[in-house]
Amino acid sequence: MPVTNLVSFTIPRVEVMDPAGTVDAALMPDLTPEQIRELYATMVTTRKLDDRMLKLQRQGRIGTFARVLGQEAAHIGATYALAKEDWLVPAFRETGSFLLRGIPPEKLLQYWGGDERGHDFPAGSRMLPISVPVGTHMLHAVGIGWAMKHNKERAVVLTIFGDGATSEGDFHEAMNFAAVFQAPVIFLCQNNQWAISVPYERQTAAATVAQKAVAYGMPGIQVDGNDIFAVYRVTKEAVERARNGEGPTLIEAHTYRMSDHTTSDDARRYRTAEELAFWQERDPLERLARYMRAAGMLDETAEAAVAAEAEAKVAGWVEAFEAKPPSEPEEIFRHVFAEPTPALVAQQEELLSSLNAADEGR
Amino acid sequence: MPVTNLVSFTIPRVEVMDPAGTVDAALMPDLTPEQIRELYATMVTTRKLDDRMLKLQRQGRIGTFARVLGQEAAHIGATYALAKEDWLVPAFRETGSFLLRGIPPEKLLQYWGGDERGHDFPAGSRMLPISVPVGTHMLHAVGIGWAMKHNKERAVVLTIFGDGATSEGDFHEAMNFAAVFQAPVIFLCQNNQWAISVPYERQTAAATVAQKAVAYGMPGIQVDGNDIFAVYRVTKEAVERARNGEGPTLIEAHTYRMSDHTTSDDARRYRTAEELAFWQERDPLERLARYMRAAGMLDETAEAAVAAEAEAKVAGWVEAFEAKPPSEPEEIFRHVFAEPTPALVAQQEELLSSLNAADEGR
Amino acid sequence: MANLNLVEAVREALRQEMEHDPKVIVLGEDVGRNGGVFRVTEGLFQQFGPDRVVDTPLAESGIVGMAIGMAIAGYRPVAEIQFSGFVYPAYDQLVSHASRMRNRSRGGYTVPMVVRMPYGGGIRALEHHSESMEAVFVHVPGLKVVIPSDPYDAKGLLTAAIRDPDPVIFCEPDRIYRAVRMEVPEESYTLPLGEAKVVREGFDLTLISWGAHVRTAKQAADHLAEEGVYDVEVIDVRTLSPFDINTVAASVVKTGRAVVVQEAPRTGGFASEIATQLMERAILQLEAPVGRVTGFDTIPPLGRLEDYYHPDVRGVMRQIRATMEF
Amino acid sequence: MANLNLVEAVREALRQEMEHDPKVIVLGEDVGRNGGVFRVTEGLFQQFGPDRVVDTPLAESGIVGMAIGMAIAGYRPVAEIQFSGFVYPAYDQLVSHASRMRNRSRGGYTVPMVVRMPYGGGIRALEHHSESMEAVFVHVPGLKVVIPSDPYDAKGLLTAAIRDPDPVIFCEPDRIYRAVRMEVPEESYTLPLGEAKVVREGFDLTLISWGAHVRTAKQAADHLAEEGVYDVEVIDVRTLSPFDINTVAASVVKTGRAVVVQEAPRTGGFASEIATQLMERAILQLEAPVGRVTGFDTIPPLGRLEDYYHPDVRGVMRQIRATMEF
Ligand SMILES: Cc1ncc(C[n+]2csc(CCOP(=O)(O)OP(=O)(O)O)c2C)c(N)n1
Ligand SMILES: Cc1ncc(C[n+]2csc(CCOP(=O)(O)OP(=O)(O)O)c2C)c(N)n1
Ligand SMILES: [Mg+2]
Ligand SMILES: [Mg+2]
Repeated sequence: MPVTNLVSFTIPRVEVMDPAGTVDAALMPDLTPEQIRELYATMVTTRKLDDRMLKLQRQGRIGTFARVLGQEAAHIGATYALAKEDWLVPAFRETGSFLLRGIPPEKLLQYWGGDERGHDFPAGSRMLPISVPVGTHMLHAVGIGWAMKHNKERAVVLTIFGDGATSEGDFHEAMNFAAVFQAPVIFLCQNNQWAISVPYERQTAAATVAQKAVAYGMPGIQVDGNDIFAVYRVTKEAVERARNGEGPTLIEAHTYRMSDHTTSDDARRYRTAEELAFWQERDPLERLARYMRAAGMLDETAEAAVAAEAEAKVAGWVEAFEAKPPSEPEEIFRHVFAEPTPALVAQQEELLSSLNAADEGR
Repeated sequence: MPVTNLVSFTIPRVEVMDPAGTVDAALMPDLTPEQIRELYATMVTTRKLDDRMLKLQRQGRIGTFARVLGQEAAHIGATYALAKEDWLVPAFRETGSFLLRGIPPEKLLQYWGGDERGHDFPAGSRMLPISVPVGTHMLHAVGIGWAMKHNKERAVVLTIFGDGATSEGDFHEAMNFAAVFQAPVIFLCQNNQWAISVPYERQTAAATVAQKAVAYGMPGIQVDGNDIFAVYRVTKEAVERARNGEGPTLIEAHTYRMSDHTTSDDARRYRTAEELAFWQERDPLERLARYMRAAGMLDETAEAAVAAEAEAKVAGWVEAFEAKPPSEPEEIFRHVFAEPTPALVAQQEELLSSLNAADEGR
Repeated sequence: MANLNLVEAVREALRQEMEHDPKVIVLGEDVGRNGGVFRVTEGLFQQFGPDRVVDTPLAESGIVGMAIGMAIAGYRPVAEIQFSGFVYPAYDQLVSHASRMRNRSRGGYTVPMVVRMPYGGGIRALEHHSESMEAVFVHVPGLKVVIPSDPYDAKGLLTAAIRDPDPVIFCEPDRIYRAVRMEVPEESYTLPLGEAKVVREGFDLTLISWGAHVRTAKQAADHLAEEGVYDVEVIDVRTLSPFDINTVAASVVKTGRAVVVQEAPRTGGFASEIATQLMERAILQLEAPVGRVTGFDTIPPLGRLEDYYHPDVRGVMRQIRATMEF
Repeated sequence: MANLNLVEAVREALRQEMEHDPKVIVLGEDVGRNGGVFRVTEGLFQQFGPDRVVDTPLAESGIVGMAIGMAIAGYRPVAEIQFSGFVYPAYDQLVSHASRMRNRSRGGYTVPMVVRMPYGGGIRALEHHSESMEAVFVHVPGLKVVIPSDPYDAKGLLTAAIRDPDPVIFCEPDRIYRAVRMEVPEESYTLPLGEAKVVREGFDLTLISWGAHVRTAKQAADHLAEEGVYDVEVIDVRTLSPFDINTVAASVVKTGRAVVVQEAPRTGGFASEIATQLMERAILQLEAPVGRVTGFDTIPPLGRLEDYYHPDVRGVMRQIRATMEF
């Protein structure tokens, strides 16, 4: 009788490609060279866009935004595991996912540029807008997942969030609801080791994010988040399980935020150059390039071509962004409700007539 | 490299006394016969009080309240592990804990009777008032625990809550904060299998509440909650760890709510008679009595004496409760702030003068 | 016609909307097998099954957050919060997401969701079971707030709320859940959100309320009429957001005086918004300041002192006299 | 005297209170090593160490809930919420516990806690970083709400808030964090909670505001004075709860007219409460309805349209003229 072992759990970690770019053939996911090239191009383009956005921000052409430098494998690898009918419910550090989900990237620039029209996504994109309140959006993923299941649609939902987000109560409620309702949701934590200035060890006393799945009776797994093959493989498996009615999964992509938190932050205030250097050696993009070079999929010419194409795309997006007409003041009132209330109609009238009055000098 | 096992966890269950009252000597906690008698008397008195409160409620002399029938071992065993300087942060189903913490029980009647003066506890009782919003009070325990540690007081905090409470975001935040700050807090879940009409399996997909500790890097342990020796032992160990600076523990006391949820509920709407019967056989009070009888600590005379003493006490409390003078209307304004604001002074004046006017017929 | 109380009228609206639209889903704590702690959803679980009447874990933010996702994906969730005093954990989801998803996505994603909750005091309940904090929802752009005062309105307004393309907070005054019965059409019908109702005509003063205290107001008006002193017009606001100032102001232009009855704490309650808008619209017709009969700026007391806290007929009559004699 | 901006004044108050009382603890997200995202707590971690300046996990309900416990146990926690738009997860702890622990325990347990937060728009920030929802705190019995408008007040009011025996919501208008510098006494001082301040005397109209828009109001008043048209009295409310109606009403009795400037959405904002109380106190002296210059009942727009949303000097002048010409 006395002390018995009730239940036991083990949390695995999956790595497919080491920092030198060598892969474990047994674990290598089923990706065609074409697909690998697409992943690579997406990562390159994402990084170029990220760089360009930093410049735009420094020039005052867009506002504060969250860079993704170093996290390309984590969110791109995961997003790539989705089918078109699947949903993506992002946080705010998933620039690469926008590219994969077919959101015109000039819209992303427009949004970070302080214009909410950037969030007017093409119909059917099945990607929710950026969600700023940390940790709150995973519940929406659960509701959508519940709906997909109820609808018998076989579509799944991927939701992405940071390590800091795991501390919010809504993370807990989302995980618990997903498990209780066996909703087809993949919870992908980009554990980039920092929530602004708070390091992982002060965010939680748990050795891993993945083990938080135990609390919900859900599978939890850690993956090398700078290894795009591993991320893709593990996410794809979770997607398939969810699609087959086997419920949700928590994936911890163990990665690193190589940039400041946002363009308003200065990470040197709270972390060491050594730490950064350690992770720079594990750069996910360079790692994939090493693999591709060894596999004969990438030579200097191809590398330059991908880079040039990415540059050109980014330049085109910036141009398209800057060509957007300015927003009209009425835009403020346009989407409060489906039908504006009488008060809103009156207030819009008030604004417009005051602007007219101002034009007329009074 | 590939798939490695990162971390492993095992959740133990502790039982000391079986339903027949036979104990495992190796695990039997260090309790004098005196103490065992005290525990027994507290359980008996709690049950009598609970019964009497039901009658008072049916007679309209108190309002809706939460019975504790079947859960006496869980909360009494745990509370008994505290020293006087330790804190108790209860939910609303811990009648026995009031007795052990020295809160005059007529106050409990007064509170459930709709008079907040029942919550005016004796100075230094270090027990917080009943907390109705489910799952919210554990954070207060963490704050108090943080304070005890900061103060170098070596006092610990026991907080008690139900299985339903584990679904609230605040449970998660409390557990996480406690672990990050290594606060001396014991989280005791009275898993009574139901949250009103929602059974444990629909509350969470986790096989045990205890395993939720894994998410926070905290020890988690399940205990037979109808076995007062096991509950006491496990809690006492957690108390000692906390007191020695070894941080928080989650304890799941696996028990059963033998009554309706509250006096407003009818459990027959959602659960079977068989289930109830199963648990009635595991009644915690009868189990302790069996042990004591076998150990020669309880015979019919002693049993009757304890019962009579309990009856007398309860009768005294009811009398004391009914002798309380009615509350004055000013009581509404008395404790909004330390100093009433001018608006409150004016509003109280308004109320009193309207009552005077009413007395004078207008 | 059926003779229904407010609980039954709400249930009828839910049942008919669930029959009418397979996307309508009821979810919340104990709403399923148990039929809700006030028995509002009784029988729905049996009729529609556990996939349409969903018992959830005990987590209000979870309930509302999940409902937001369901709504985005094309469902019409009707979430129940067990008491309005427990809605605060969901306040973030309501303010930060439900109310702004349409705006954030420029109309791409919308949240046609209803959050129902028993509301208000007067039932000798435990702490947190007697709150009337409607004002903290009315102030949130992008939320609608509806509070019915009788079974007929409850059915029509809830049906409209469920069909509304935007999120609606639907407060049900539990004090009158079973207090009144009235004839309610058996067939489904809607009442527009955003229209106040004149429930009693009069010429001397406009008495404005919503929820349970429309009854208090009517009783006060009736008493004064019986006494032959004042002829009071009573208006039921019904939807606090959008607020129908036109109906209210037209009445006050006619009567020249107004009193608002509100159970919520005085400071920052919706009565203040009404008073302010009346001043803006009708200061020249106002012969006295708009009177307020409200709860105090205190925690609502437990049962023993509760009656001192709530507006009552005598208090309303007293304020009417004061406003008339100003 | 030291020449400080608002950030520095708040920091000075924190530092001096921490020196003065070892029970004062600063906690929140990034308040420690990083010194807060606005650098308000810069240097405190270095001076007082990680046990007094506590970086917490990312969870607002956790921060406030834990602070409540600390306060109950005899500490004086000063919690920072990174932006007021992220306080909603903590709303339940504030409404259900912080505000009522004293009442619930009949004075046995109290919550001498301050919750500080950058507040309001005007800094071209992301979504949820421009909110002014003070009204949802003002309506909660048992909470105090303080919003300073300049460095001198910020220091004195925060010091008073920390010493106050009850929970205080302290909103810091980030728009003016660094906009003004002024002479601030080096030594510690308190300003009473519950006293409004006449910041400019005048006879024609009373212009009432709080936080960042006291500045807008003063500028409007100055313009009108320069133009020689109207002599406007400007009042800074400073503490919305408790609200000093006496000072405000006395001014309006003198001027006969009032305009309130508020950044928050119009419906249900604190301006409505002020207008209502003014009507109650001074209807016979009011020569026009109390005017409101407010945000719209919309989601605060992102940076590009933000200026259309906020009250500005021209809009305030326009409303003053309208109220004068009524
Ligand atoms: C509810 C809430 N609190 C605080 C913030 C401010 N904030 C923005 S991002 C951030 C850190 C997020 O950390 P993490 O979840 O690890 O994501 P990361 O930024 O590392 O991608 C904070 C505190 C917020 N946006 N929402
Ligand atoms: C936040 C909140 N939501 C809902 C309720 C209503 N309610 C009171 S007790 C209860 C069930 C609690 O279940 P559990 O935590 O298991 O405790 P038990 O009643 O079984 O002791 C509910 C839903 C509440 N009091 N607080
Ligand atoms: Mg992070
Ligand atoms: Mg339970």
